[in-house]
Amino acid sequence: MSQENKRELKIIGFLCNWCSYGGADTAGVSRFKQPTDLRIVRVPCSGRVDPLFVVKALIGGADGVLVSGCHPRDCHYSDGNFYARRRLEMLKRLLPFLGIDPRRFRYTWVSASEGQRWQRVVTEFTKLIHELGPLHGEKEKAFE
Amino acid sequence: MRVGVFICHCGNNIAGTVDVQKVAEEMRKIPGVAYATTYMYTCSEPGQNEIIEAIKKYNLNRVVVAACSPRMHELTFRKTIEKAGLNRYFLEMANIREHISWVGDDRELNTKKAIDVVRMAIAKVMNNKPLYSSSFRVNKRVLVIGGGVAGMQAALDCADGGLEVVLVEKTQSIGGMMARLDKTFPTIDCSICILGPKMVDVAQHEKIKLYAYSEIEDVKGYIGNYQVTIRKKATYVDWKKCTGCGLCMEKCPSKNAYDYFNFGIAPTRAISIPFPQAIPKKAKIDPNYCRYLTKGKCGVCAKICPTKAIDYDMKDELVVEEVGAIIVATGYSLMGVENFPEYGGGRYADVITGIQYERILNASGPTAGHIKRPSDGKEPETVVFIACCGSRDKSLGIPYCSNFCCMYIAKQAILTKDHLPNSQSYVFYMDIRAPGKGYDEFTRRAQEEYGVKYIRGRVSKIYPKGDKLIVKGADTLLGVQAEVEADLVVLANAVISNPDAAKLAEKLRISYDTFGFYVESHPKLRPVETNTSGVFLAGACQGPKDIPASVSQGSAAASKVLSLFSKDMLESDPQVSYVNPNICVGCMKCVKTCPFGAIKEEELRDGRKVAKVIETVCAGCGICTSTCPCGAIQLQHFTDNQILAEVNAFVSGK
Amino acid sequence: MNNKRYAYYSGCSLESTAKEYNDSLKEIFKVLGVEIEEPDDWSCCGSTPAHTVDPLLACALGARNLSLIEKMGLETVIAPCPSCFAVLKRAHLKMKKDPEMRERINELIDEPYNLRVSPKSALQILYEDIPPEKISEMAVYEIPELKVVPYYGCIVTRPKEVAEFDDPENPISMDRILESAGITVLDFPFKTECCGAAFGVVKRDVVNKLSSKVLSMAKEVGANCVAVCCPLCQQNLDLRQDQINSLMKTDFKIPVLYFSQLLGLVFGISPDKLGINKLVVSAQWIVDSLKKAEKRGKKIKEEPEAEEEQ
Amino acid sequence: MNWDHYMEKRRKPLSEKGLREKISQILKEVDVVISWKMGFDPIHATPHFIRDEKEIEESVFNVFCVHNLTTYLPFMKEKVGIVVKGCDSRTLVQFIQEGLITRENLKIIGIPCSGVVDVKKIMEEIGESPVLQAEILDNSSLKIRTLDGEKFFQIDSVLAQKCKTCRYPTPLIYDHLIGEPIKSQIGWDKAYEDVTEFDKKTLEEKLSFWKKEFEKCIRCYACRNACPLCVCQDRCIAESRDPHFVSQKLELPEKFMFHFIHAIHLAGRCVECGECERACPMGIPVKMMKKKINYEMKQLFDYETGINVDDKPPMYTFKVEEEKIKEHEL
Repeated sequence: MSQENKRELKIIGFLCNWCSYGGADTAGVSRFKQPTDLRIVRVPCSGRVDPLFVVKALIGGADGVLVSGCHPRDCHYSDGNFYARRRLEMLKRLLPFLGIDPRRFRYTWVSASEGQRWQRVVTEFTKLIHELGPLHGEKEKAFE
Repeated sequence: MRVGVFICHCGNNIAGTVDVQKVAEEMRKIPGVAYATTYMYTCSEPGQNEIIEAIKKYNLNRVVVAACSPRMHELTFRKTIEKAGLNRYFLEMANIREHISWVGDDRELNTKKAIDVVRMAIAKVMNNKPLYSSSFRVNKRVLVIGGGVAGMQAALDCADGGLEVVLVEKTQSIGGMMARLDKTFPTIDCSICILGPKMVDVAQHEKIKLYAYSEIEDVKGYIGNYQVTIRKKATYVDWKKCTGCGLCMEKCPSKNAYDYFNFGIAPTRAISIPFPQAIPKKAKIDPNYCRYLTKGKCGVCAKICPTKAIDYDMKDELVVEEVGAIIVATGYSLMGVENFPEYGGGRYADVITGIQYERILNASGPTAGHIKRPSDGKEPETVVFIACCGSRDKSLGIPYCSNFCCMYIAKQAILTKDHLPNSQSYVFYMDIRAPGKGYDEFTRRAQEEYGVKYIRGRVSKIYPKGDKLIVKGADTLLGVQAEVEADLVVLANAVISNPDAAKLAEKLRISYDTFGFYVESHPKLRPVETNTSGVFLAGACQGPKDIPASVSQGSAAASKVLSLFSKDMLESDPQVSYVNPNICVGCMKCVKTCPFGAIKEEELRDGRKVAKVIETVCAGCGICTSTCPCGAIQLQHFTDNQILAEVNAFVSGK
Repeated sequence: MNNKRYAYYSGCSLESTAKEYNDSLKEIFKVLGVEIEEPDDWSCCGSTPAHTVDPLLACALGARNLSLIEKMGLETVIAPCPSCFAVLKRAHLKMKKDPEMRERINELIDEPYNLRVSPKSALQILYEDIPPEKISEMAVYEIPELKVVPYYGCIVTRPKEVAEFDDPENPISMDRILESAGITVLDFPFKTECCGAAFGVVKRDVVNKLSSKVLSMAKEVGANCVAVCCPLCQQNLDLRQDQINSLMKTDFKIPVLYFSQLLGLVFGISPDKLGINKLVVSAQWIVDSLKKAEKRGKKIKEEPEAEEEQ
Repeated sequence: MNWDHYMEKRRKPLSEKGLREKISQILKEVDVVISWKMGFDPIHATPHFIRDEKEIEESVFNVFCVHNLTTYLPFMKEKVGIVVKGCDSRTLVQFIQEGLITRENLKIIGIPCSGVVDVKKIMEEIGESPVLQAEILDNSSLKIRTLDGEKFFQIDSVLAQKCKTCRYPTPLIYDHLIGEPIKSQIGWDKAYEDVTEFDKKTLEEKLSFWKKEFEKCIRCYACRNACPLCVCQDRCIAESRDPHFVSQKLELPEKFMFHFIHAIHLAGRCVECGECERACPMGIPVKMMKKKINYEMKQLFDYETGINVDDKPPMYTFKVEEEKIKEHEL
């Protein structure tokens, strides 16, 4: 790997404890290799993810934000991801209005057994963010 | 704020691809970090002691352990720092193994990532508050769903342990699959002879309340306090009056009802008692076949019933039971033959399934234990068994092994020889899986003592020729085509999950895999627990299992419940939501969105209305926190500030 | 289904050894009001050889013909020969599933193929697009003595993923079609057994062995005629029947007709038009035993009127 | 744009007499009636809390009655009577949806409204000099006399922005209606043209637009304080340390964050009364973001705020199968 493409972008992920965080663990246990850009924040449920966390991250310096929860109908708290789905969809549609590329934010569902799917999600999302390039310049951030 | 950071090598698991020393150095630079070190195995006893001593020596008041997944060891280290006198919630873990060292090869990048992740954990732990769990009463009653051998074992163990048990069975009688079997491997002892007494125990145990022919309608509540709604399905027979004399069954004119108990190997009556040892031994009317209920005239059973138990207007009935824990033992189903068109797909009467053959072998079955083939009642001379029908077959979406077919095939082949000394059995198999105690010896006996011919290879086709069935397959050991002229073919059809398994799982809020089997909390260390505390698993609902395994799981689940109920009070998880009444504006949006109805409106003395969380009901999902506009309601240990601290630590860090 | 036009890809066999399949199909299509149109300048589908040497070539050959048909503006192509059908369908699916493949293929052929054509076998058209009532209405003759076993061969319904039609192991489309034409069809366990296919050229004995099995099973179940839908099957069972008899010491005299020929006969189409005379094992007795069906004694129409929707 | 209804309205002017009679009638049933009265000068109206018969005389209704009086209602304990324009009534409906007020404690006088003026526009024209008198001539033009003399305005030319795309000139909920109902000819898409038009710009254009606008923001929170749907009032997370979503710095990121907070908290709740924009001293189009979200709420859940008291605000409910939301694959 050359120094060039070693340059990482800031990607943050909010994962629900029961499914997606477990899925990421499963991926680890199975040694499914992934790009290293992503940093994971563990939350109990995707329903806990306040759209403002995503906004805060994007404005604050992240180049991409990923939210992942249990598959609909399979939520450990029965309804959490249903609320998440509506709120995050709303946010995804608001972002471009403010001039933020909606592709920088993705929400998806990964179950605790889907290590492979997790690997795919991380790999593809990281690839996409690298294609979009940094949201914030080296010196000044997008919102300064 | 004095944070201590402990970075684990985990042997080479972490240190192999992460420069742990460098991580420690970086952490020492962070203001508030009083101590940072690395250790070979932090979870080991010396490793934990290291933490305890460091806490004392450097009087640390917050601890970050960078090691494996918190799903693995969070509890371990919480206890550790508690030993050192810190509140257990002053711990945060940074997952640098599953999420870093195991998924990235680039040492430099891994180390960079680890530094970020630990920094985030530090940022969070600095915002942690001490939490104290309150305790609540446990309702020491247990619900067991499913009256198969696993469920019965669980129910009996709990009841003998002094607990009140509510046992719900979907069908008319308890006993499950085992009640249908003739003999059991590897001892060839009569199945019902060993199960019957257990069934009677269940029926007679004063602590067990049995709901037969009932299903779970709805589950509310949480560990220690569940409210379960049970649907008692209409049997059209008043079981208080029915004596099980069976007169109705003899007289019923509708003779072609599908016999679920015998898997349709022979018809039964519209009103029936499934088998002689049925518990409860009560009659039930099948509304799809009853002439009175379909055509409106007949009423024979009503006329001849000595106790006037028949009630054609009976309706389903809902009852609510309150329990403190739930054991799920709903068992399995079998793949339909229509999935095997190459084997006739149900067109040939003499191609039957293993469980159907069990019924033929069974003395209380439709043939009274005489082996007669369905088509013409002839005694078969050649019987062919085909293993793995559907199992281990990706094309049918079943990659897994059905676990016990190899064994029951061997058993049935042996029994065939016992019943018909002149018969010859063949077994087409992929591999023989006989890992249990005395199992492999058993399959060998089938071959060596009973002369069962085992042919390693798949069967490609079955077609009728005269009154015989030609079984065409490959013998992969000899590398030739094999053709057997059979009188009877028995398919070991795949074990699948119950069709309604997913629906029940959603009611119980437990997770299930792609095949509909319920997922245990840890494949090795927590095999009967689920991720929903208070709900346990037993038997084949978790995956294909034979009788011994199911029974031991039944007992295991029971022991889990008993130890859970050994305390009168349970500690509630303090990671629940808390409303700051000074901030709450009483818009009650949280009340609207809480999936558990855990938030109530409360009026303060000054007349202000604010939200209030019922701690024992709150499950800790945090939907309320992301709903509350003014941040008045905060999910403890996952507060906005804790999460924001993590976010900032990463995004603002260079 | 009215005024629905189909493209018709006859393929090489139907131009030669299986001419009678071609003729009889066109005849019954006329009667059933199935309008067909042959693409100009169609080329070999590649058949078995192509995909054994070069998958890309095999796919390209199929794609070339499909793109021709696409240009004609027709969405369905009838490929009566199972081998052609399989090749066309495979090409279609491959390109559909794999965009890269699509690009590479489209580079090879002069006109790009945009996946707008769905290839179907003649069986599938008759089974899915023609209401059975229509068929029985047109069947104005009957052959009481006739007992047919339907022989599908190995690829018209297999593999499942490609054929996407009927049951791969126990197909029933031909059974139903013939039955609706008032023909007696017997249950046949060997519907999809291998006839030996192209081995007839290199390993005659193999074909003879395999084909004889099919024939003897036909006899076993009491059939006096075999209905087929594949030129190669027909060839192996019919043309080689004497070979089989001499090699296997049997005395089969079972006429092997294309299902389309049987339909043609009961539709009242003249045997010559159906190429009955081209069969090696004579089917004369079938022709002789044709008789007007009492129950539906209608006259045969030259031009079928518009039939009701299904 | 269709202006028919304004014309139609002008032909029959509203009788303030009728209004005052109604007020005195309901004053018997409630503790206080909220209406408008003339403010410090003739072109400024101001909220008017009537507890006594003799205060009724002052109450007015004219093109200067811009305030959405419902702002005061949530958490008001006493029985209230209130005068609302069509747009204001949507707030009431939204309040009831969210259970922020109880209908029983409320008496509503509805006024079909043909639009109010944007006082800022007039001020720009007449500058600083004090207004002595304002007169509405044949309901289509304004005569304003200041120390420096008279100025004439066509009402349409100084009409408030929101009135030009008003879809509900007649209150959707009321106990008494003063005057004839007015119909609006304006279709939904028309009302959201500004949003769809703006969305056509490139991401870069849009970002720099908002950067330019928010640059002006002084975080005075006037927009928030004027917003009738803002339930948090003085407990706004834009000012709190716990939770600490945003610092008090007056930099662009903080300003962006604040406006995101306001917009997202109003997701599926904003009734587009435009008070935020009217209150903004810096002339930032703060309503736009909320309108955009409303636009999406309609697309996603076919939901329009403040129309039907039985609706559920979309962010506080869900469907197991969401017809319009599809899984986002990469």
